[in-house]
Amino acid sequence: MSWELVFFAVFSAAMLLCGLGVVAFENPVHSAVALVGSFINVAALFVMLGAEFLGVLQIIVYTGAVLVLVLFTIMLIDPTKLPEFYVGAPLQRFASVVVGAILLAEIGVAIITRTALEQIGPHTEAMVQQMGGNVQAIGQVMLSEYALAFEIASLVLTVGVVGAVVIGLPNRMVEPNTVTMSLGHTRGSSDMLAAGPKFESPMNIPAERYTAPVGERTVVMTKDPDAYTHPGETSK
Amino acid sequence: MDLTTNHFLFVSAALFVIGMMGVLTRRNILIIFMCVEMMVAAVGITLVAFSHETATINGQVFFLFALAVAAAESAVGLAIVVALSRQGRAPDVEEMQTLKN
Amino acid sequence: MGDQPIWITFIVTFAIMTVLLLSMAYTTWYERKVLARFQDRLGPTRTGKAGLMQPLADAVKLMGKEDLVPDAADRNVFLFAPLITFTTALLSAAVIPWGGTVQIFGTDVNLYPTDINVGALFILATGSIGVYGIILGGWSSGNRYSLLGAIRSAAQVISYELILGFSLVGIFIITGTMSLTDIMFKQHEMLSFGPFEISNWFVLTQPLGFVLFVIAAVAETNRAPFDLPEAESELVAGFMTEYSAMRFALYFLGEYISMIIMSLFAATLFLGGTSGPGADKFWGLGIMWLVLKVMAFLFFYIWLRATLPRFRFDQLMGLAWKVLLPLAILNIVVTAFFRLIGNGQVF
Amino acid sequence: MTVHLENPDWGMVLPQLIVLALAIVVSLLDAFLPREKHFTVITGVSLVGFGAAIVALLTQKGETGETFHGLFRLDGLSIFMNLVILIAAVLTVLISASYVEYLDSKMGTGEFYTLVTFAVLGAMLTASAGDMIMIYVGIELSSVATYILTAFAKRRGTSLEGGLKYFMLGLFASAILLYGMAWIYGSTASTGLDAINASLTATLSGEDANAGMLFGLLLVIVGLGFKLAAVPFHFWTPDAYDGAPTPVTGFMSVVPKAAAVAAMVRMMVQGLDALSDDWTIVLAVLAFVTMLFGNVVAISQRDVKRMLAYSSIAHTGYMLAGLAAVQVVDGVANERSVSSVLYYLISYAFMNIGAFAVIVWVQHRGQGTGLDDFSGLASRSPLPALAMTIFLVSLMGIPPTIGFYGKYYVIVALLDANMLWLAISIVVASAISAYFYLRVVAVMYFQEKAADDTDRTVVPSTLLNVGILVMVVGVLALGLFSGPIINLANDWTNLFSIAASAAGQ
Repeated sequence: MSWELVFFAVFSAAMLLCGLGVVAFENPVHSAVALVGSFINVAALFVMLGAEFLGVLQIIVYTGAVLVLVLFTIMLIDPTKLPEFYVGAPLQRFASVVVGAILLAEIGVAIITRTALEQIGPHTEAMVQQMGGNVQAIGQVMLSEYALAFEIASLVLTVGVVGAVVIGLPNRMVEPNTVTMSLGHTRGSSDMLAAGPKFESPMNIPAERYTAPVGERTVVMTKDPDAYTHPGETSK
Repeated sequence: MDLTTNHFLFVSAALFVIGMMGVLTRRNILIIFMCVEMMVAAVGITLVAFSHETATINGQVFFLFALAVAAAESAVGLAIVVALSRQGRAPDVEEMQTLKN
Repeated sequence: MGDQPIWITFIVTFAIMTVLLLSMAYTTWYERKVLARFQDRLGPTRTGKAGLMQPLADAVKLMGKEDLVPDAADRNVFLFAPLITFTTALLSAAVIPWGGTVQIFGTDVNLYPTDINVGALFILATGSIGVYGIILGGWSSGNRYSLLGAIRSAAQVISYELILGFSLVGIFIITGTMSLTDIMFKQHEMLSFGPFEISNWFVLTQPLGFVLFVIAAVAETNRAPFDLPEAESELVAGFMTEYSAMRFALYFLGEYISMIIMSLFAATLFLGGTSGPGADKFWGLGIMWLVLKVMAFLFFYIWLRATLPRFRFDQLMGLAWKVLLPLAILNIVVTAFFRLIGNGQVF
Repeated sequence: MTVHLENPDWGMVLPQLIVLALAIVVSLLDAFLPREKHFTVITGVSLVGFGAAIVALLTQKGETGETFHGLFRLDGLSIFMNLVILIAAVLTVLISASYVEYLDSKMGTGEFYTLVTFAVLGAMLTASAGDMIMIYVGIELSSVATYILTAFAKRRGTSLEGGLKYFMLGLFASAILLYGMAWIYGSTASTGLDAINASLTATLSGEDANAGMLFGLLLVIVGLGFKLAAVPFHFWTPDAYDGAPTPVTGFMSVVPKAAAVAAMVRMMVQGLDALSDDWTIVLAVLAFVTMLFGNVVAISQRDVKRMLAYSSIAHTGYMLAGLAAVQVVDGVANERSVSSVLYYLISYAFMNIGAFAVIVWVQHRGQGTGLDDFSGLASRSPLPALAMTIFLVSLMGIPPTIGFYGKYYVIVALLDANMLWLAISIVVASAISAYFYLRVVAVMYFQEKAADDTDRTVVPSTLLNVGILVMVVGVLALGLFSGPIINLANDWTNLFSIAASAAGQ
């Protein structure tokens, strides 16, 4: 038994246990932490396979960016609104385990019975070393053979940014929940601030779902009430 | 016993199936999202293992693209979750039934 | 650079760890002393000569205190979080070279724990795991101030890690490698301008990259003037509010050790690492130069803390995305352009 | 170490470049133009841009070739698919302009068109892909943009909800697709479709395919099945279609679906040709289940938009049936099969976007999308009712509309391939579908609306009217001239298979 096998066993066991943790933990934060552990072990497996660039990127991109965003979202959402742990009906839970086991068995059969290709490609370990290492080899292939796909991946990222801004930003047209009126201002009596939907819904959806909720009005008086001039009235 | 590609393929298949079971059983959208990311990572192990076996670097490049795409998608998905939570709704699959007839 | 028996690597690693942990303790002393001079005080004087035993006294005090866990806390995560920051900060020292391969008692010894192909990215990666210590610590405390500090920190570290990574791309373009050892030895070469010869330090060819790196490094370690996650005046120490005793010390020391690592990183990448007069002849001199450079950086860190007021959060994010990121991209484009001229592919 | 890039043939990618330029111009206009000019300028620029792309595409007619190291292919399939996608894009712009500007809480016009353009670009690139990585990246570009478009009316909870469901299942599908592609890559050591084909032909040569290969094939079918909304991978479809803004529903029922069909054709016919005995049977079963399920469930729907969502599932089934008719005998594929799918797609673009356009028109009059909102439409406004009738009749597949010819060619291709049972089930499924399509027609013509519930707001909808007119003409005229179109499709698929076999050798 070689040292490699021992390392492999340790990393993959940790990875799978953490993966099970992601599925099993009640608390989404705990799941996220388990996922971090799983991804670090995935990165270790990448390094074992001679893909150290991907290993590091896996950590930087997934654990450093994507999962931090997930944690961010979990923290921004009111935790009391997060659902209780509940895995469907027991039947569904059981069925999913059975389906998973069957699928795993199928993949296992596929793995055992598959035949590895005999001819070998250009990027053997010696060749990669000669190119300067894993990073250089990936760079050469990615920016020559896959240049077009590289550009399109950048477009996907652009679309992602546009989408996150379009959907994630709070809607500027929504009225604030509390409208502060001043009695000394004509706006106080204007129908601009009337409650309720501002336009009629073109769909058969209840209006209260269609427009954002309009909060109660708070009347803030900075001076003695008698000191205000009401529109259309002479001052008292 | 030596370490072969099949070892890595088995492990990645197991991780893939665990992620899939998570998607099928959990209700919290964020956890489902994390499980899908786990499936993508499992695919990464498969790709890199094949890349190692066939001595072509294309598999690693493939996973690099998958990584970029997954990052972009996660931004979109989390933005939708945030927008939903802003409407005072929990990210719960079972609760998403206003659309059912 | 060659293979060596694993026990030598163990010894080297152990030595580096010891040096790091000791220097981490003494950085606290250094900061107090320097800060005191800035404020026209003396700093610690009672414990030992010139207060040299102060770190020891602090350690005894912190270890003797009660380790409090708040009721509202998520206990496991709360206990676990400080370890993440501390270990990841230590881990990133693994790729930093303290010299090349030298002869000690007739044996070849590599003066670095490991030389991986993606060393520079490795440090960024460990830094990005280190964030979890802060986020999880803040979240698990069950305290609003801590959570705010954690969220601020997440936003800050993600933004500035981008700048940190981008500021290094210029060096990668020039050297064509990401291995820290290779980058360091590239800087041992001499540039000659007529009669003058100067070391090819990348601070000379990448001045903009260096400035961006320093700013991002300060922000990445949550130091003043970017110490918003732990702002005492607004967030009562942010994510560390609920921590006490040794766990508090772990956060505290994690911050200092990442300062040291960032200084080492900056010295290796931009200031020639161990290069300096006489360094090629005797390796001990090289290590001395490196230590001097790190000391200068640490002094700069403390100087910043003593002089600059804290940023506002929107200013911090605006600085990262609206000023530093475009500058970093400009730096990359210009460097790539010069590289192409050097290759004769433009004209 | 220097890498010298081969200069690509920019002429081949001209239509895609025009669409990319359009996306950039639209997003810049959105940022720098005063808000009140957005509607006219951006709509105009989009129409001109897509028109220019169509013109550039038509100049490429008959050319073949590949560039970008084989990542991009120009052949009959790519030209026809790109044409369908661009036509669908133009129709979408026509029907969505006024909706985006005035309805559904006034969405941002510039962002909307930027995303539509990017989705179109992704679909076009998928149709021209010559490599699995290109298929993946292109299909994701089109999907990500469509997720956002689905959730675009973010003040409406249903829109976000539909978007989230679409997003989650899309993500799940791409993970499965990716796993399948990984297995195919592992069995052939290549990501290029031609290289995969060559490697497969070499390794198989009479033997059975190995298990890894078949597993990859199955996973790819499942992943693309999700994107295509084939049963049993369809559960996102009704909610996403129902929640999305109506013009987006029309768009996403055609463009991402066209991209998925293109990916299917590329992967199956071009790459995994040698395994066609295995995948045709899977596709045939999928097609059968899909069309029956879609039509049967559509019967119980009381909402026209949702009904059309289920009917679009059924139409996916017809397309899959066309694809299942590819039977490779002695290395020669049944060429009518792919061309029948292409013809079906173009007919589907006209009639389905048309039906959604009429729903948009009704929404412009302040009505909803329920069956009740359509009652008495014929007496109030006879022309839209007539248009809706034409579209529904076409969806049903009654001559002389374009929909009839679409189904006709699929059935002919199936009969060629000796798949009589599937051909019969198409006829049966169409007969079932007549019930719910005709119910809408009956409601429009023979029911009266309650007096107090009259049309409320009237929003200007000139472009929409033009769009509906164009589609009515298209549905009728293209049906009458179906012979030339199917010949064109045949020619182009011949070109495609010639190019494929030339590259394969």
